[in-house]
Amino acid sequence: MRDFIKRYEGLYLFSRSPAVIIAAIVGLAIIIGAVFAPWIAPVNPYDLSSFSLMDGLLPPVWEEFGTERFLLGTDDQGRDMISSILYGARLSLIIGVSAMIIATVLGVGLGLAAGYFGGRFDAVVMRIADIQLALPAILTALLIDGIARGILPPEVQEDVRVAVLTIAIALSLWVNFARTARASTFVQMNKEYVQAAVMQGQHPIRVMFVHILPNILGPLLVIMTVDLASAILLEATLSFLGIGLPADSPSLGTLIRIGMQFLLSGEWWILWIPTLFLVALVVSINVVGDFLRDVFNPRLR
Amino acid sequence: MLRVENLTVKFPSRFGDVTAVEDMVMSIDVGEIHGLVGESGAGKSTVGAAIIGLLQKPGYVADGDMMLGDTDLRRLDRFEAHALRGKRISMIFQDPQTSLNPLMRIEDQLIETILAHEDISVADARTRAVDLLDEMGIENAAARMQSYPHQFSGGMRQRVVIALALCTNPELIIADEPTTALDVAVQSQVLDLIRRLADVRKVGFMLITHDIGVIAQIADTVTVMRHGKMIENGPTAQVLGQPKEDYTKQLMAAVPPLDRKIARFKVPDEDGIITPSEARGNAAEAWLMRGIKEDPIGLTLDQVNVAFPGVRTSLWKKPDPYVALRDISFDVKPGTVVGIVGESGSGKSTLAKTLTGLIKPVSGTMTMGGAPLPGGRERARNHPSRQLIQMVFQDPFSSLNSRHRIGAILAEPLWLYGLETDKDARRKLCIDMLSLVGMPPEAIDKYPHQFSGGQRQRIAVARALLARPKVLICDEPTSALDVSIQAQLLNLLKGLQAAFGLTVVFISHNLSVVRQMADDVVVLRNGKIREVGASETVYTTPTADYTKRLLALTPVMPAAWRA
Amino acid sequence: MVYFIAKRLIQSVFVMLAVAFLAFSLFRFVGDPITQMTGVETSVADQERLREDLGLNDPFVYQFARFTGDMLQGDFGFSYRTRQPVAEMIATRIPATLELGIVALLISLFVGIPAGVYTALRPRGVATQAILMLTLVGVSIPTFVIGIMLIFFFGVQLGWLPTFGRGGTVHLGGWETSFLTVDGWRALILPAITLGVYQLTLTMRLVRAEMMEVMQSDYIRFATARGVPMGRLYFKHALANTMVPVITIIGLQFGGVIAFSIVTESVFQWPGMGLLFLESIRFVDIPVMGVYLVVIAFFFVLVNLIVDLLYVVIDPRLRIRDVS
Amino acid sequence: ETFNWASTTDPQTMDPHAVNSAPVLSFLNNIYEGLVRRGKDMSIEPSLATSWEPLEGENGWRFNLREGVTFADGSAFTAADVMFSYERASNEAADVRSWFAPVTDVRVVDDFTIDFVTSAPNPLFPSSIANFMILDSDWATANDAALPARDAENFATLNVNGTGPFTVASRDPGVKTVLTPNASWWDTAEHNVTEATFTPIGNSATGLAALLSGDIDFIQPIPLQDVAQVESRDGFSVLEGEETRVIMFGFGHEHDTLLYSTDVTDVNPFQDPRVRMAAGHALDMASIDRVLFRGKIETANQLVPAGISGYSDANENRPDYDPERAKELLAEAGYPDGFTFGLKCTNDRYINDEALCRAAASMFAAVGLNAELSTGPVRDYWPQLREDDFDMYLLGWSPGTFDMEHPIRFLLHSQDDEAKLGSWNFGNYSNARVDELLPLIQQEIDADARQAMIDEVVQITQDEVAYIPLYTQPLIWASKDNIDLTQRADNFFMLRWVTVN
Ligand SMILES: Nc1ncnc2c1ncn2[C@@H]1O[C@H](COP(=O)(O)OP(=O)(O)OP(=O)(O)O)[C@@H](O)[C@H]1O
Ligand SMILES: Nc1ncnc2c1ncn2[C@@H]1O[C@H](COP(=O)(O)OP(=O)(O)OP(=O)(O)O)[C@@H](O)[C@H]1O
Ligand SMILES: [Mg+2]
Ligand SMILES: [Mg+2]
Repeated sequence: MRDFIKRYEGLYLFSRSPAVIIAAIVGLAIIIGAVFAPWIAPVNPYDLSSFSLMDGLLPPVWEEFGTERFLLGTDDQGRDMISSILYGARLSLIIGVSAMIIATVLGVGLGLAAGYFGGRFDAVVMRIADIQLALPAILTALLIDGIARGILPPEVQEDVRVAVLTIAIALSLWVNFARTARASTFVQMNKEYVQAAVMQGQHPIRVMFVHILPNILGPLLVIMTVDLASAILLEATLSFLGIGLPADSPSLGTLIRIGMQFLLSGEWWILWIPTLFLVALVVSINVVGDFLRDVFNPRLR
Repeated sequence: MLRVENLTVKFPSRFGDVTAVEDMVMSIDVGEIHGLVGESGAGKSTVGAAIIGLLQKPGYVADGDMMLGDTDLRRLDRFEAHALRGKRISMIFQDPQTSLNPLMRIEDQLIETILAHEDISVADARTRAVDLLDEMGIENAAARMQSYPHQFSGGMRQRVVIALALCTNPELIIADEPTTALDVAVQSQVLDLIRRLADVRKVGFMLITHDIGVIAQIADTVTVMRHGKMIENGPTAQVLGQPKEDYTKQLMAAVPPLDRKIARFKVPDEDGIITPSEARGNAAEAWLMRGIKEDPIGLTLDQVNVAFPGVRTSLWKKPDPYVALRDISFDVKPGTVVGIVGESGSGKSTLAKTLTGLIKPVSGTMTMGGAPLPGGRERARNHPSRQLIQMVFQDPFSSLNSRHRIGAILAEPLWLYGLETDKDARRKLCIDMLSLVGMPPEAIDKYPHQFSGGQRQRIAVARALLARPKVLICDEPTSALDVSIQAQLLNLLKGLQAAFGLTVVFISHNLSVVRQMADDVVVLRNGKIREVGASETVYTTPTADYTKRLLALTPVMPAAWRA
Repeated sequence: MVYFIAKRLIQSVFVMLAVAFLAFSLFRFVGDPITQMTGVETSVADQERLREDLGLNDPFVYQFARFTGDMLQGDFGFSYRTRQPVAEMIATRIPATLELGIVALLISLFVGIPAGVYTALRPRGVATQAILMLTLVGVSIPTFVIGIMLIFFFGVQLGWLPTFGRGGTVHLGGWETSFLTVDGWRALILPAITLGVYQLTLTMRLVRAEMMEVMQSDYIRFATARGVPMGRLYFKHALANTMVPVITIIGLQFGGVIAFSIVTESVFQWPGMGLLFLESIRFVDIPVMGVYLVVIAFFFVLVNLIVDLLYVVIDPRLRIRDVS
Repeated sequence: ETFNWASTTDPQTMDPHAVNSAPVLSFLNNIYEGLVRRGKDMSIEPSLATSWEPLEGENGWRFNLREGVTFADGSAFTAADVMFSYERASNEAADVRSWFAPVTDVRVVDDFTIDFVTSAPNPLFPSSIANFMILDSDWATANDAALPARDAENFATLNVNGTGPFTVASRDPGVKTVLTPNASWWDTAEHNVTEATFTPIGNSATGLAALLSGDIDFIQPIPLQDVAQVESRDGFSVLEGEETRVIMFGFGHEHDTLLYSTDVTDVNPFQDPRVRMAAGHALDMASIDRVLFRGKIETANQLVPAGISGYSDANENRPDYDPERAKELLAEAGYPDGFTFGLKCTNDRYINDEALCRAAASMFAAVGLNAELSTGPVRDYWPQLREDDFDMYLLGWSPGTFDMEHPIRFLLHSQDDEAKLGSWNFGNYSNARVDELLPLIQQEIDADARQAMIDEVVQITQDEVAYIPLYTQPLIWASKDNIDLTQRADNFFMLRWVTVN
């Protein structure tokens, strides 16, 4: 019985929060749309020959001059908005998720070790974290971008733009994980189960990852969702500042940056549809994140 | 003055309402100390919370009457209820450490409370506060009042808490385990204070505790609760001395006596625990026996000192180290139980951690079975003592990794020390070991949170045994448990120790418990040994003043009440 | 205390040096300053000579040593782009960024904290849900979109507030402030809101979470049990106890505020350091970028020191016992 | 009347010789003056020189200076100031010294006459120094600004003392600059501005908002796509014109292999003129005009737009949009299935540069030329081009001298570092005949003979498709209705032609 309660507690709460359900559905729909973009999207916006400038600036189907070929209209290049958005969300998610995973691995690893070993190692890690915090994300992105340009041969640079951006975003996010993991580890270190493991002579790696890690996953999971949202937004901001992705393989952020040019010109859909999409995605991730936070912190209910 | 009738409190949940308190009946007179006892989860705190109107959400009072004098406590609206709190009913919580707002001076908290209920000037309120603290026995109250809570000791803080509860002259104070967190000396002061207040000020007390000794010492009347229901109530001597109900009798039997050593405890039947007599654990027993190749091992400590880095107070001076253990020397004879007693902060846990290699002593030597036992990190991860010394920790809630299944927790030592290489064999052995400690085999696939504190401690014992240890260190293994469960665990430990010839270091602040367990006793205070000796000698003819005081202050129930 | 501050300051120098080093290694990748400095018709030989003059051909380590060496002597160099002293350029821009950052922070505090308290105390209220949802949407729209929308709505459509710049400013000694003119305040509103939205949400959520946690604590339960008035209970007892984590995060975020002011400043043509930095990137103005980063690191370190000192003010337990 | 205007970039310096960039020269033309100046139609007219004539017996020009002109601080203008300014501007520390590359000697004849001796006949010399601004020698030396600031600032970086119609009242670099009329200006003022404030606004949406909210009176430029919006609002008007800048694609002529190809790695197909021509035929300029540029561009067929001196009327055809022909040409050249290559573009340099390249890439793809597009900010673009890191690239070129000779010298002549020729011919297009014709064009005084030679160069380079000229960049300014101003083809904004009604 108690097993049941505990195990399905989250599900139960979930079933009683309509906002979370809606958010989860919206988020999931976007994610599915993004993942299966190559099969769902009417055209492939990365394939230059699949669209034509002649179709440029067509409004969504419900507007005057809209055509059914392009349900949500086209951008200034004649690209189908639906396809761009689906592929864009795909790229945004790829970047966001991988940045988040890299940040998690890096941050949790360092944070765990810092909390476990303490002392000088901890001090060094935390100073590195300070340095990272003092370097705004934009600068980190510039730095990584620059280094990649410096060391990689020109042919591959375009191909690694996504990776470069991902790493830059990950680097500006890992500190959150490191700090949280470290603080939680400190708490766990005083728990007797950890002392029992240490006392038995278990290897530090095992203690950290087998014993402590599962116990600090809760807060980390919350940060993961929050940071996924920030990663996606950060990518958009970097794109706005011109250090993001090239326009021919757009993420949602790049689409918005491009759309900004049409803020006043009457072609509202080029800006607002991707923006709406981004907002929906980020909001739903955040709502789910908040929900998880509540689930992991039963005292707050 | 307070009359509670047919009180029923429910906590709605997705499985329907959980009834925490059912048909509760009790009444408290002016100046009466009314004890409320019962095992953990019996509903004691819930009754108190219901009376003062601070039930945790989503709990609600489903039925019954609560009358304070002429006031119907159930009819009050939010604001009336809040106005009544402090003015007529106050409440004291268990932990004085956390009951005071750490960011406010004692003075401000007192004055604020007085002003909330009385229309007097700040100066008058301050005078009142000073008087009150004086009355509580805090010297130089006017000056000490300027302090923040963290600058007070635990006992003083609890006095401040009582002063706060008292400063508006309430008729009734609900004290929810007010002394559980205190050591005996302080506890006795606080209890005296409560007694005096009831007598002099005629304040009614509802004293919630599971310490029968405390109840016996000061309660006028007592109510025994179990599973949310009132079992028995009446004057203390009558209910506890001549219990009518079986449950009360069992409860009384489980209280360890301070004045003598008994062989076994009588324990109430508890669901889910198989008593060791009918346990199967034969295979596990055999496995353990096979491990006993040579004789039991003893430990010695010689001039062991442990220090922690102190707080830095100056930019240039190195901080003075804080010496937690000073010149500790004693022997643990092979196959015997050494009890270590002492008040909170005396260094008991530090000693345990030093023995297990978690802390490195700054000086001194330790040996195990004659061989030197390195301390701290110098003890290699594969040092034989890692296996031979095992420990059972104080807190059953944190000593098991809540994310691992019981099976994984138990199998870990087998795997780690290479005692059993086959996975299935490990599992079988674990199940059998569970039986040995009185746990059902299904437990192996569950998680720790699915067990009660007593059950978890059994699992912790099983984990320790599965390393085939020769030395078992128990650091307050029963302090988180209530008496009946404590009794079961002590029985279990005693049995195992005898059966396998384990050498045991048993740490507790509870003198009665140690007396039941130990062959020899070490009395610690402020990191120094005050007295060492054979247990019976120390208890009957203590030599150190400190030991005498400890023994004198420990609340006991009259021997006559013991069935 | 002295020991603590001294230790922090030493660590701070280390952090700033490291930032300077990282920053400096990044410059080589941003682009070629020379082509930005010279016109189309400048010959390659002339460019090469300029490069040599600026020491750009020296080994990297040497350049870095010179950069830090000069800086330690108080010489921050000259901008490649405008040839002005960098120290002066940054100094004239600092007030704009700081005032913007501070007002944004204040907005986030003065709106975020009450909102956090309210939503914590009425977790199921309609207003709470609305506030939570609204702020969520607020943080989900990229800052630059919010900024432009505000400009178009309040600046163009309604014509209430200026669309760019700092408006009227007054010189107070070396400090150019917009706090003393109506114009200055009007110009400050939109960018401060834009910059503050994210912080506001963060503050609100943090206060809310901490508040809900603190409300469960023993001392709040005890204060309730002895009838402390509700107002004092919420603000004096509960809120004060949420402040340690809250200022920690706010301190950490202040660095973020300054960094994110880059975006806000570029949208509002706000003449602060962030805008200067963006222009510097555009022109590969290495000295300006370098000093900017070190200044940012300095602020970050300073704010965190202040936060640490604030802990002590807020929480008596952290006051190191006086030497007795 | 007060007047507020905005543009995207702040002039980096107030020193007219320190930086040769359009924002600086445009801005300083309101403050300093040259010997000659350009009128509303770009024609050269007298300024500080009242007249000029070729030197007798040697190559060069004599300038007769205007008398009675004073600098803003009241000191008189003489030939000594011109001499001083020449020395200053041709110094190594000056970024504008290339203007004086042909000059071998300068002689002060008397206080109001000065001779510029050139190494060869140079008919274009007077117009090539229209932006050569004259500083007061005493002022500059007295303030330690005898040379342009190079790595540190000097007095002239922030302060001005010109003879022009306006002078700087206050300057806050990057934030705002306030100009007031120069009371002692020699010419009669056409404007009615009493105080003019310039603000740089980098973000185009913000700039537009500033205009629409009335915070500024005039902005240059505004994005193409917002023209309709501005025009539709009451009280605002848009000035549209053609800049002299021609946007084009260039090729890596001298590369033996493609850098970015995944399929053709052993040769460089762009060395075959047929392939280059195919690329030309692939581009649908009409759609680019309609969708990307909203009908606001003129296509280009050579490296300067019509109307610039030296423009070759004889060669007005550009490859028309003909994908079929493009495919044929590719097939002829041996690439029936096309090939992949790398296309480099800026994304912050020219109007809609990135969108243009994306559209072009898509059009190229339609005939089989699969472009790997890479766009980036201009700050690291030129270095990439200088390092030959491209297969095809985007370039915009505005003839600084407003003559066809300029692009021939910079873009068509083979690279020659010694002679400083072909310095922006990144792909090193090389044709012996073109190289031979350039000096002749430079020296020819006779207009017809000169034009004939230019026609030949244009003919050759069109046939060989040295570049694919695309269009002339449009020039779009916006202002409030009550402002009268003149838009000059070099995108210079002259306060002296502003009237506020
Ligand atoms: N907030 C709550 N939500 C749900 N159930 C609760 C809550 N608080 C108490 N209960 C239920 O009420 C019962 C009685 O709890 P209560 O805290 O009153 O016990 P107690 O006798 O004070 O125990 P202890 O000695 O451990 O303090 C428990 O079994 C518990 O399940
Ligand atoms: N890691 C540590 N650093 C500094 N001081 C410590 C540390 N661990 C323990 N101490 C101090 O050493 C003293 C002894 O602590 P210890 O935990 O051994 O006491 P104890 O007898 O087990 O008390 P309790 O009954 O409360 O568990 C205490 O005053 C404690 O403050
Ligand atoms: Mg309780
Ligand atoms: Mg202990």
